[in-house]
Amino acid sequence: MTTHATARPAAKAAAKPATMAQALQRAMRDAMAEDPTVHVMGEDVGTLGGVFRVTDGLAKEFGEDRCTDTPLAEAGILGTAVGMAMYGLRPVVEMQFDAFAYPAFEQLISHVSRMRNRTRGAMPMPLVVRVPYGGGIGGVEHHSDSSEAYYMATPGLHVVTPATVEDAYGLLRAAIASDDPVVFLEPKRLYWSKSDWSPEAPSAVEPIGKAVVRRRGTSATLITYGPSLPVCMEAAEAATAEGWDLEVVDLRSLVPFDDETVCASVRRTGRAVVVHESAGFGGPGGEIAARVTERCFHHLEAPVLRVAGFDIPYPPPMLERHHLPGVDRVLDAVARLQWEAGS
Amino acid sequence: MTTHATARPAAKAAAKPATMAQALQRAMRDAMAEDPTVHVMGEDVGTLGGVFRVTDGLAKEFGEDRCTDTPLAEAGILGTAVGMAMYGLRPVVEMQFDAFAYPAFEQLISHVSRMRNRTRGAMPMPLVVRVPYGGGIGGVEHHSDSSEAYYMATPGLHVVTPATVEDAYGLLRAAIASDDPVVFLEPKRLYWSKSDWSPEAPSAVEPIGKAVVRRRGTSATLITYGPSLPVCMEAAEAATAEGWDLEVVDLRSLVPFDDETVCASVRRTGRAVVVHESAGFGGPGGEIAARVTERCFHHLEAPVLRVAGFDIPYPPPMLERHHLPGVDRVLDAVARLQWEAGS
Amino acid sequence: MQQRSSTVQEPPGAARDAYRPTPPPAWRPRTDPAPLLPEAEPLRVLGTDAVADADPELLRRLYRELVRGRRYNAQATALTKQGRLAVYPSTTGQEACEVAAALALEERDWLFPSYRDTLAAVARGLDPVQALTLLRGDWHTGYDPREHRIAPLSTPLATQLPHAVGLAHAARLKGDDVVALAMVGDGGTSEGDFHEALNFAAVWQAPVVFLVQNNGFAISVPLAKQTAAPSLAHKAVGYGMPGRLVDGNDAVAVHQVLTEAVTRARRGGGPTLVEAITYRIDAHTNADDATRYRGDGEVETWRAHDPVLLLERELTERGLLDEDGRRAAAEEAETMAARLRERMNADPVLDPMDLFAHVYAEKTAQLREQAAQLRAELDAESEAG
Amino acid sequence: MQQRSSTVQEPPGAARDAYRPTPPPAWRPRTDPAPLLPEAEPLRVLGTDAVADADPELLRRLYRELVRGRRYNAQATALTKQGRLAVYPSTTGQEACEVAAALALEERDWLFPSYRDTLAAVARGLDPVQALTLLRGDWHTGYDPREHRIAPLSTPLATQLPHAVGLAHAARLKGDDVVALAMVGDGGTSEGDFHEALNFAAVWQAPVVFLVQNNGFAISVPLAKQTAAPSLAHKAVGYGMPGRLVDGNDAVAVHQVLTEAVTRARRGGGPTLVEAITYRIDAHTNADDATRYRGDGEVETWRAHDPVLLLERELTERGLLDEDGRRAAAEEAETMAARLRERMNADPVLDPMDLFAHVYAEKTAQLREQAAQLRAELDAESEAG
Ligand SMILES: Cc1ncc(C[n+]2csc(CCOP(=O)(O)OP(=O)(O)O)c2C)c(N)n1
Ligand SMILES: Cc1ncc(C[n+]2csc(CCOP(=O)(O)OP(=O)(O)O)c2C)c(N)n1
Ligand SMILES: [Mg+2]
Ligand SMILES: [Mg+2]
Repeated sequence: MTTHATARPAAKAAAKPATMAQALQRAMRDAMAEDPTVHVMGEDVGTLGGVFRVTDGLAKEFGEDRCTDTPLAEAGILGTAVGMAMYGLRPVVEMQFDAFAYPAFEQLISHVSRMRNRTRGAMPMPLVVRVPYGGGIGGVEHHSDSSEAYYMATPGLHVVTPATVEDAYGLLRAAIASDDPVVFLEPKRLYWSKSDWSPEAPSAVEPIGKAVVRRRGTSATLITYGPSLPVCMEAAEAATAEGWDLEVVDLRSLVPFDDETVCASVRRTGRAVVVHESAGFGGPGGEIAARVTERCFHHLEAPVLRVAGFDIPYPPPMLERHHLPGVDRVLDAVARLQWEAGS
Repeated sequence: MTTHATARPAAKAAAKPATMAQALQRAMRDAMAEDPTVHVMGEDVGTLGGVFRVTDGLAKEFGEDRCTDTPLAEAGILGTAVGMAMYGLRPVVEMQFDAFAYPAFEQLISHVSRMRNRTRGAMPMPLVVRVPYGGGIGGVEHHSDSSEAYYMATPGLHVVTPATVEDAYGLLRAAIASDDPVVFLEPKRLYWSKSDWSPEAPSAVEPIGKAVVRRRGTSATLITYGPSLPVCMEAAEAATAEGWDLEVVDLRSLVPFDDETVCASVRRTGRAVVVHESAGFGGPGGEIAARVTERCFHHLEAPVLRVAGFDIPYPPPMLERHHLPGVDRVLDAVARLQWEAGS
Repeated sequence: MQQRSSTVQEPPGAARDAYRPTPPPAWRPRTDPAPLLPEAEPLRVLGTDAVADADPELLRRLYRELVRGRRYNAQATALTKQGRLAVYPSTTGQEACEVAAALALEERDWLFPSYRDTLAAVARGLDPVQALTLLRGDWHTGYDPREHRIAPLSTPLATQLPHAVGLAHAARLKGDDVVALAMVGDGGTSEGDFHEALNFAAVWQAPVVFLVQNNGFAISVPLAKQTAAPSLAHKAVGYGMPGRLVDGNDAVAVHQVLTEAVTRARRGGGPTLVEAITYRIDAHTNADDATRYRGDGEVETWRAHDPVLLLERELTERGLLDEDGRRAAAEEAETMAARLRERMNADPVLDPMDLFAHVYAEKTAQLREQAAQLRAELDAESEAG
Repeated sequence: MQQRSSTVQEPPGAARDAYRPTPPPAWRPRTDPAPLLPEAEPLRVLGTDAVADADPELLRRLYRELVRGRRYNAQATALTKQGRLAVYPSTTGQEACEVAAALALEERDWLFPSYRDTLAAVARGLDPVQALTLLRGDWHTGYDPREHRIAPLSTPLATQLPHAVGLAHAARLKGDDVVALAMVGDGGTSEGDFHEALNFAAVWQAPVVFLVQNNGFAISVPLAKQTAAPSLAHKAVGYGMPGRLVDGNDAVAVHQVLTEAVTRARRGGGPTLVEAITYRIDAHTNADDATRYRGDGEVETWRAHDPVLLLERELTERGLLDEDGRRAAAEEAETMAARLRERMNADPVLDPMDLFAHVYAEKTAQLREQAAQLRAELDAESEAG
């Protein structure tokens, strides 16, 4: 597993830099301490503390009834969590890897996302499904999927994904506090990314549904989220050499989508590239490009372009670098934004 | 269940007008007669002939081993079909309704779509998953989903959907003949649509991946498929009263996507509206609008608009008419195509 | 001990000559399987001496509920013909299971019905109109599940079983002595969710009872194509919970078995799987044509084993039911049917704007936009017409 | 017969006084459950008189394969430390199961391994480098499944079990006497796919054998949190197939039970579920820290029940194995390990353009575009140097 720098560099000489995994752990810990209805459950989340150690220590501190090693059955995990939520608990479910969430799709689509609507508000589903997602960690088959398109296409779910250590804490707290079901996508290659965020002074709870501008710029907007944020930040730095001053928007929440922040940026810059790891075809970028175009058509000097994973099953580790959108592909896309045509 | 006219009106006084359900049945029958490796399987497909009677008579004609009533377990149905395909059979699997395909998503995403790639071509997956989809039939919850976005976001699958009786036959034949897995989406409210297509002279096998222009026009292009084609044809007729001459493209295949036909049309007309029943957000329309815009930006007089289902779980029958995109919504979208601005 | 060239390292103390094979260290039978096995034949009470042990009040109550249930089925079926109900999956012939399930529960307990089990909800006291809301084409759930402790009717088969387990588990964690009873058909037992639910229930020792109504068919598919098991109740042993097999048309037997299972669950004894052997007399739903997959002879055989008839005869024989009692029950049922008919004749009024009201706790910006669009359309429509 | 006001219509011939309750008409036990139940204790052969009945050639072959298997596990683990293998889930301690599974099959039969079962594939004759291709970070499957009749290693647990059923069923329909053997862990039995696969197998009477290696853990989760069943083999009865319970560290016993099950399946007797009680001596994978969830004591207990040791002792005791035999086996294993080490030291050469080669039979227009993009990038890269 590789360590990446987060978007916000740990510049200040802070006491104890924390990783995203630690911030996530802390978010659950604080939520559990504050609210006895919060329960963590999943495969290996208890004694082991999760295969990524994100739930480390929770079973010890809160007992096995609050942080439970379940049988190995994803539909069963999510399905029982639905029942627990019906009784007033707030389950936080861990799916061990992206691709192992698929057996739970029936429960997610047919029940989690629809229960509130089905019961006309009588039975909300305040649960969180944590899914480590994305590639770049050299994982063998089924350990590196970017499955966000499935979640986005399911009305009734919120879909949230942090890209920084601070947001990992703030957004997970918000997800647990939410009365709606949240699919919380954790970019697994950023688990060991560090920042000066400190568990002693945890960041504020972030509202769900607000994108944030990570870098101000004037030439074009890079729209991205999760694992691709560091790539875009690096690309933006590199782009200055070519004379481009790129703005970078971190969506943080795919559902609800923050049209306001995104469109304000694109209207300012007049050009945009959407960057994500997920396959391009049918991926999040289509929705994003389409809605930005609908809303900002007359401000656009060029079509909104997409830089994404290829339309292929996730490749084996030895080939993944050819698949993952990197700085060069982002810059290539920026170069294709028809600079001759406009402003 | 209501009967709709197909896009191609049964104008000629043909001998025996056939329904889409009959054309689909005939496609399976002819494929089974020609190729002993073709097997039909699913819930109630044998003795009953399927809840929509699409497999009527197949068990009788070919025996229960060729058209098999399976236990009630969608993952098991698709999973055993995978094994059958590994041994050289060509299973044609029926999912009873769109929403009951979800328990099989694990098998579909992790195995069906990836087996060929996983084995570097050694083990293709020549199977068809037939899914009756869409609303408009007054079905109770879970009987009217438009789930095509999930399939589109899964590399390795072909996603095909007929809108006419002729295509129902021709495309299903092609799907069964394909060496790749095909998700075959059957617009269930068109099952009883009729045309002069005759089982005595079945239509030709249609190639997968080719869109077709159903109506020539010059003002704007309606891009659609499956259950929304009749809506678009009707809208195009109605639009003549407003002075718009609309072109209508029936995609027929969402994967592979026919960029050529679609973009040729949009370049000609300069304006486009994508119409589908599926929820808008994260639905097929985003991908379609984005790729058309990428390819035709300088030909566009207005942003590509989308007319889709709302971003909500499919509503109860008594409210579905408010959800389904109808002629008026299509015309409203056409009206918003910034006519004052351009040509 | 001679030196050997083995690649295996000898564990300390494992002296060569001391070698005596032993069973694998971790192995021990976790549960004695014998008590988990169901009865060899479906348990019956009617027609046996055990009836004498039953509370006469309970027997009369069961009878009245069965008669009411039968009438409810007939009325609901009639409503589909009149176009007042979109679809109705009848439980004619299965009333003993539906009624016993409802009566075995305390008020604080939860019922998790399948799509077919509106009668169980009605027998629990739910307003029939609310129970039928989904099937009428109105909103997906016609009642507040928390108020009635009845989960929404589950259309996707077996998917509500894990919910029942989770709810029962949550209640136990909270210290509430609440039991969940979950209903599923013979076909539904083939689904993966059935397996996962039963396994979680047994591992957690959750206070939940699973009632399988084996009515012989999953739509057109007969039991023999669904399973090769000795009985569905035998599945219990594979989860480490007791399986019970009962004549599903013997209301007293079903009630007894369910009550025992509920009591056991309430006392911390864990889950039970109950298989009730019954028969669906009507077609799968009003839209189904059952003649395509079964003969009239089979149906007639089962009519002779009708649950209402069985109980009625027994009670009459024992002098617990007379002409007056029968008439009173029939009249009570008629009143219910008349009220239902009448109320279902009124068209429900749905507000289209409710499409957006409960997707999330608060509408997203996108849903606000879409709601505004629909609002404008509706306004235009009402202006125009 | 008195006139009554019942709402129930009396069936013809159901004369009041002839009333004698009968069992529900449809009910009959479909299978006798007794023969489906597994043995009360895991079957052992080693250390019993039954060893004498075993073919000495088979015993020696098993021994050589166990030694080779042990060496293979050690070598693969070493390769992870040297960075030549991305990850390795070891079967140290489980070699008896892996080897017996391979040896129980005929060449025409199919093996469906889980992600852990590379050794079974190797024992079947697959080149170890091909078996380890996935785990090395190279392509997902290192061999042609049809050539070797070994399905791809299945990473998603239990999901390959229905494939085994489908393949076995297809073979039987074709008239080929092919058997499929599918492997899964104790954890994997909790998945819905396990349930659905076994049910389909039993209903179709497919020639398939399910081998559950109960090694006590699913990563960190012990069996007690996975199931409350008397044994995993008891699950068989719920599907109507026989369950067998065997000491998974007794290679002869596992081989015997699997051979019986395979023969039964081949003869049309249908599927069998075999539970082998064994233990994972190493951590889950090289990336796992087993001290977090289990004590050394437990591991040591199991070392005394080591499958290689058990067989070695027995054979030595019976004079079927001497110093030369042990040395020959060790040398054979060393040769395999040396070759493996050497070949794994060479970096595999992958063509990035293969990313697009096998997504579909023919590249779509979109994949052609994307391939061209990558081609251009690679050309630019190599020009740049
Ligand atoms: C997951 C799922 N698959 C398929 C269906 C379609 N379907 C509705 S009822 C039914 C048969 C159910 O049989 P059974 O479980 O025996 O219950 P019964 O109808 O006999 O009460 C089927 C296949 C469904 N509702 N859910
Ligand atoms: C569907 C699925 N869920 C989760 C995982 C992650 N995972 C890999 S191995 C493992 C434990 C498997 O335990 P068991 O089935 O007992 O097999 P063993 O590892 O002991 O051989 C888990 C949870 C997976 N591979 N597939
Ligand atoms: Mg049934
Ligand atoms: Mg295990």
